[in-house]
Amino acid sequence: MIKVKQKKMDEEQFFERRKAVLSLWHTGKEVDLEEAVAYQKSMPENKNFCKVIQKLKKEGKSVVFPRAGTPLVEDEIELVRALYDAGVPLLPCTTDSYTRHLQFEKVEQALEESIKSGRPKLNGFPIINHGVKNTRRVVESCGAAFNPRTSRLSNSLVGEIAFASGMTAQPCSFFPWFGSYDKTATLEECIDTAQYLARLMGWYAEQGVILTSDLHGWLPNGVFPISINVATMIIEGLVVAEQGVKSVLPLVECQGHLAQDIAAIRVTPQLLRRYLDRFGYQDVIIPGTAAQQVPLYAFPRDLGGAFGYVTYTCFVGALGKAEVVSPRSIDEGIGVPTKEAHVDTYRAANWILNVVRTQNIEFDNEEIQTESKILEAEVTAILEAVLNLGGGDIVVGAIKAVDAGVLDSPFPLNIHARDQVLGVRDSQGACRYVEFGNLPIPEEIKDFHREKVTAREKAEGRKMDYYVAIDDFWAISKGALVGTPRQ
Amino acid sequence: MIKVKQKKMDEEQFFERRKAVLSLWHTGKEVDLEEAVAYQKSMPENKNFCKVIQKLKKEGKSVVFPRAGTPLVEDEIELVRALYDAGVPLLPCTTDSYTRHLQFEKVEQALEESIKSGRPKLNGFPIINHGVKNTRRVVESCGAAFNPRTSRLSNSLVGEIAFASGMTAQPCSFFPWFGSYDKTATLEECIDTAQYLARLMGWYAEQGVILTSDLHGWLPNGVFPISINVATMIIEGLVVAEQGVKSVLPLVECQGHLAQDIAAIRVTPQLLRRYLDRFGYQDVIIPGTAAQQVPLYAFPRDLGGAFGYVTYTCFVGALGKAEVVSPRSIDEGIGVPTKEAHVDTYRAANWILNVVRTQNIEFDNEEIQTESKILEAEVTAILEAVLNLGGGDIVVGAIKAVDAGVLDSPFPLNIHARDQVLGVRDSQGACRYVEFGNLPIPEEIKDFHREKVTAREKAEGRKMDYYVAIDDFWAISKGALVGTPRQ
Amino acid sequence: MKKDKPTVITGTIGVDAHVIGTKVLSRALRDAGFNVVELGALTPPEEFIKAAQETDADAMLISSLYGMAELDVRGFKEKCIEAGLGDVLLYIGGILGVSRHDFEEDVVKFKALGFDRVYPPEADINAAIEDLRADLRARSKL
Amino acid sequence: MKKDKPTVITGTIGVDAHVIGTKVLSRALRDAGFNVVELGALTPPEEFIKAAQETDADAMLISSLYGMAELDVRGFKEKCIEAGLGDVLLYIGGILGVSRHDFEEDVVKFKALGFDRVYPPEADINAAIEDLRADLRARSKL
Ligand code: B12
Ligand code: B12
Repeated sequence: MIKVKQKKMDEEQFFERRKAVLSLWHTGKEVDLEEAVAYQKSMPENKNFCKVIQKLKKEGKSVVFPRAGTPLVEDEIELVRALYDAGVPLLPCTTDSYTRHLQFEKVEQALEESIKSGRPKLNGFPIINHGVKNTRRVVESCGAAFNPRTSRLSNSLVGEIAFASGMTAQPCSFFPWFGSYDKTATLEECIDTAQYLARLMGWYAEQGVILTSDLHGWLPNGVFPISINVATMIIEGLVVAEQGVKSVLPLVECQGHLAQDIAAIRVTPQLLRRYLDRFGYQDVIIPGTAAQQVPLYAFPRDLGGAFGYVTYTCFVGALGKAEVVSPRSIDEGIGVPTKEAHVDTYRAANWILNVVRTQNIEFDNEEIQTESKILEAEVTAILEAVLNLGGGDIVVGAIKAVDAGVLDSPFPLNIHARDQVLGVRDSQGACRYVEFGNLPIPEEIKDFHREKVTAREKAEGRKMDYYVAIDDFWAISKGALVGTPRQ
Repeated sequence: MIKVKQKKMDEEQFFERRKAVLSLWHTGKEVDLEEAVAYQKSMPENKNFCKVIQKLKKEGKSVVFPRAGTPLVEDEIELVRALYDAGVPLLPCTTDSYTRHLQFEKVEQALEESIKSGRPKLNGFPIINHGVKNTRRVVESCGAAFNPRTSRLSNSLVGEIAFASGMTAQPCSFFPWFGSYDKTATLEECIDTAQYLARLMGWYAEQGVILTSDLHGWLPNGVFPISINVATMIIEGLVVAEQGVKSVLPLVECQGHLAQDIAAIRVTPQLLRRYLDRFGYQDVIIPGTAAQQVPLYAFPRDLGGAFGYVTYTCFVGALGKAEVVSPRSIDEGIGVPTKEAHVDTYRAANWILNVVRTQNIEFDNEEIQTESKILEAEVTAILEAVLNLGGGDIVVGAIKAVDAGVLDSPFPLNIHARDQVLGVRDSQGACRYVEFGNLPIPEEIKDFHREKVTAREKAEGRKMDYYVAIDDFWAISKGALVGTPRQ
Repeated sequence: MKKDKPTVITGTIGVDAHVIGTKVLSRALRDAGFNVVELGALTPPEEFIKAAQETDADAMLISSLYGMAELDVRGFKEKCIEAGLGDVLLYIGGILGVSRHDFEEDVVKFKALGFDRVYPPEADINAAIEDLRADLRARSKL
Repeated sequence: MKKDKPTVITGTIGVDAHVIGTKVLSRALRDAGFNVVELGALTPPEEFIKAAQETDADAMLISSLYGMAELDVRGFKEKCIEAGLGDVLLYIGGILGVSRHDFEEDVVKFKALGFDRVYPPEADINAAIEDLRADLRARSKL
């Protein structure tokens, strides 16, 4: 029996749940909602994620949104300042893995060891252990708008502390949790968790503070067409809108094929708008579009390759006129990036974004048109199938769709996913389906994919299967878009 | 009285001049033409510049052609091997400045000091001092095809030694000498020098060895529309073709505005072909097109900016489908690049070239069309004016055109250039004329430039003059395309 | 005891969610003829031990990408010994530290923590499978 | 002797062809009210000395970008003294060494070679002009 529905949580129920959330760790006590609203309202526009992006859109600019977090407050301040000074007006606050799993005692221990050894022993900023007062110091240390990144278990408390500390955005994306971070949680549980944070953001919105939820969708854990990701992103958008979120930012995963990536950057916000409007969320703002370097492929470990991949993504994002571009750092394949690696990365990224956007380049061609049509048709078919399954309730539909394999993605971490689908690149590097599983892709579009896959099969004289998918997965780290057999 | 004409040197005269060339330094004695032809013919196709590029064209690939030279033979071997292993099949051999000025004794001294101090004391490879035997060791040390780079005074002897050592290309470009390297030489002297090397390459061609001359044209010493550069490149092509050169490679200077750069990459070889054919050089091959990062602008000195600029140029070159792309190294703004800097640069470049060319992206838009038309109209107008001045003789015409300012370029080093022209960028970063001097640009095209310049004038509220030209000159090194006033 | 089809345990340890590598590794081991008990991502150390006991495993091939492996495997070898698994081969691979560092440091560190073999990022799995066969043969288990 | 319009010599020394910087510098000096004798690129040391003698110059602002300045200016200060120009200020700027190196090394090196001031790559010319004024004032030449 599916209990979670597409329905706004009533205030009472919300505040009841809230008690449990805040009691997860003692810093929960530092959150005072009234005071937090006042604090939020006292902040200038450059601290608000939504407003910063709206302004970028108006001015036709693109900026970098990186990924960064380091355990100690003073180091984190140094890091965010360095990034801000390197021209980054939107900053994340990436939490560490222990925080993500509510292992706060372990965090304390690791913080101590980090101090002692002079080396970071956590892979992010433990915002919950640091609490509101300390986190405000980070937020106030530079002129950027902040957006914390964490995963399911800690999402609610991280949000409480982040917003009270002056951060103004946070993903309520339940599909990445399901597909990539949480092994045993059901989609229903993931949605339930996301609804809490969305309701909290809705509450802030009722008090006049617009917080933004960036939407991620089910990450394609491998080389895989982007339509499942976009469809699930739209599902997330509808779910958070129902809870009262007033600003959503679609985050488009760039997988390296320029025509596909530009098509996705253009089509995704259009489709998101269409579905938001259809269900009555006309007042939800889409301040802009974020294009991100898909966080999944093995990254080049050599300096040249790393800069090649980073700048390429920025080039695609800027040609697509995304307001926000998120490349990985040049240290992605190596480990948590050093401050210098961050700065060098974002300097390169800004060089590209600035130079490309100045030119206001119009870029369109047949491939982009084709990929746009394919993407739109696939996403629409998937969403309609989901709505059908749910009898009009998108939440119920999504939960059933995952069970039925109508929503599916390769290499999932979660034990409840079907894992019956697979993608490879075609000879030009576009992502195509080889195994459709139960995905409700229209037959003529399936034929399109089959044709492309067959063409590569012929060109390379080998079957397009799991092994090719793995070769393609490694390609980008080896300086290519299309994989070749590994020796 | 102009003595140099567009006329093939007769063999006798050529061999007479040759004596003087070879006697410039004792290693001239090492050149044995018969043996050199046999040596050239014994080399595989991958050693021939022309053939390598023809193959790239057929396969739809782009490769990097870097710039590199270090004084000691063993270091040079290490360097070219590292580059070749990083995926660079076309290699330069950049000579040092003393070689360029025939100061061979100083070279000897600097070589000794380089050995003693363990640090390079010359900014390139002194090919003349090293002679044929040593240089062959470099050529044979890896699978690349070689192309030496030097300047006027040493051009003839460098060519003699290079071709005898198995190198298969060399610029006979007299305009860069005139505009950027040689302070007092007249254009006539420069052409006279170039004709010698072209005649030598013609001689090799008669024996069945195709050597390639890359054409550079008058470098725009600053932000300046590319038409003078393209027109003078075509003049160079006609001049070397007359001397018997059978393969010419246009080298297009990318100045950072995508539509202009792509237009130039496309239009230049077309126009070159048209003029070669018109004057009867139908058998001269244009194996492909080289796109190079203009070697003139101050380069970003920070690692991120340097990679940004390098990779950007590679995108543009790859989108333009140039077979050869020449970025500067990431150390460009710092000093002669280290081996590591070279390798990192070309890894990044190859990442981009490979990924972009795999996709076979069709890219066209209104701006590219417009810039193509403007460029074609300007180049044609300039060339017709030059031919008129010369009464049909392109050499005579070019010499008179420089005197008349019909050929002119800003910031020339040469005292004989008029220096009455100036360029700035428009608000989108395209290069436009502000001072036309005596350039024979058609009136309606002048209006086009004026409009664009006025638009920027209005947008920025300042006059577009010399100071803006300087700001624009520095822009790219500061992470922008369009300059802002320096504090 | 010699086995036709040795049993190996795979998974990422602790709260590491990077599942792709261990999935790929597991399939390769299966293709190479091993009996693979695939625990997947986010596997607590205790579960590795339990699985090894239950399946009489010959080796554990542990992955960790997220940089915090050191904290996760402290005392693991000792617990294995306590559980009577002193003889089970322990391999670990992935990205074993946070931030830029020298892989050789990892080798020293994790060998001291009781691992038989330590693999660098992007390790070649075919070579690793050869190592495994050699080690099993040396212990007369193959 | 105090002058209204001090005379300065500019140019790149030796066989350095990088003319743009010295052109820009010359124009800025002129804009700032100096009398500029612009020798342009590729100027042999002897020519600098000749020009300074002929124009009774107060300073030479020498550029070198191509990395071989050290070899070009060896003995230059001594020749200036011989020529009775011991009192003429000597400035140098540009890219003073080949390949990556620390600018502080250049300062030490070129000061030892007799230069009064040494400027890093991309030096701010307005600041340099201020330096020049201060140095001239200190010598009661402005
Ligand atoms: C994909 C990815 C993700 C995906 C994971 C999807 C999934 N569920 O699997 C997502 C987006 C969810 C993710 C999340 C996070 N990630 Co992550 N991620 C990556 C990335 C890009 C690639 C990893 C990968 O899949 N490689 C490809 C697979 C096939 O290779 P592999 O895992 O290396 O395994 C191969 C070999 O190494 C070998 N091998 C592996 N294990 C073993 C064991 C043995 C015994 C042997 C013999 C061989 C062997 O065989 C495998 C097959 O060939 C890497 C960076 C990189 N390497 O490029 C970062 C990276 C691992 N992630 C990192 C981090 C910090 C995180 C997060 C904490 C925060 C965040 N960035 O969101 C969370 C962590 C969540 C958690 N609790 O663990 C860091 C780790 C930092 C460090 N070690 O210093 C990295 C290095 C990125 C970075 N530079 O910051 N990540
Ligand atoms: C443009 C350029 C060229 C053009 C020059 C055109 C011309 N005739 O002027 C061309 C293409 C011809 C060229 C040729 C060569 N170049 Co070149 N070139 C450059 C480049 C890209 C920019 C130089 C420039 O014009 N900067 C802009 C001007 C406005 O700035 P500036 O000269 O630095 O001057 C400013 C300040 O420094 C200051 N300043 C300068 N001098 C002084 C003096 C004083 C007293 C003061 C106070 C201030 C001051 O004021 C100026 C105005 O703001 C540089 C790399 C870079 N820096 O990005 C390489 C560079 C200088 N070139 C280099 C080399 C090696 C060469 C060549 C030998 C080989 C080659 N690459 O072709 C030949 C040399 C020919 C020769 N005989 O000298 C190297 C030098 C290596 C080193 N030092 O280790 C560099 C650094 C590139 C590299 N990394 O390899 N080059």
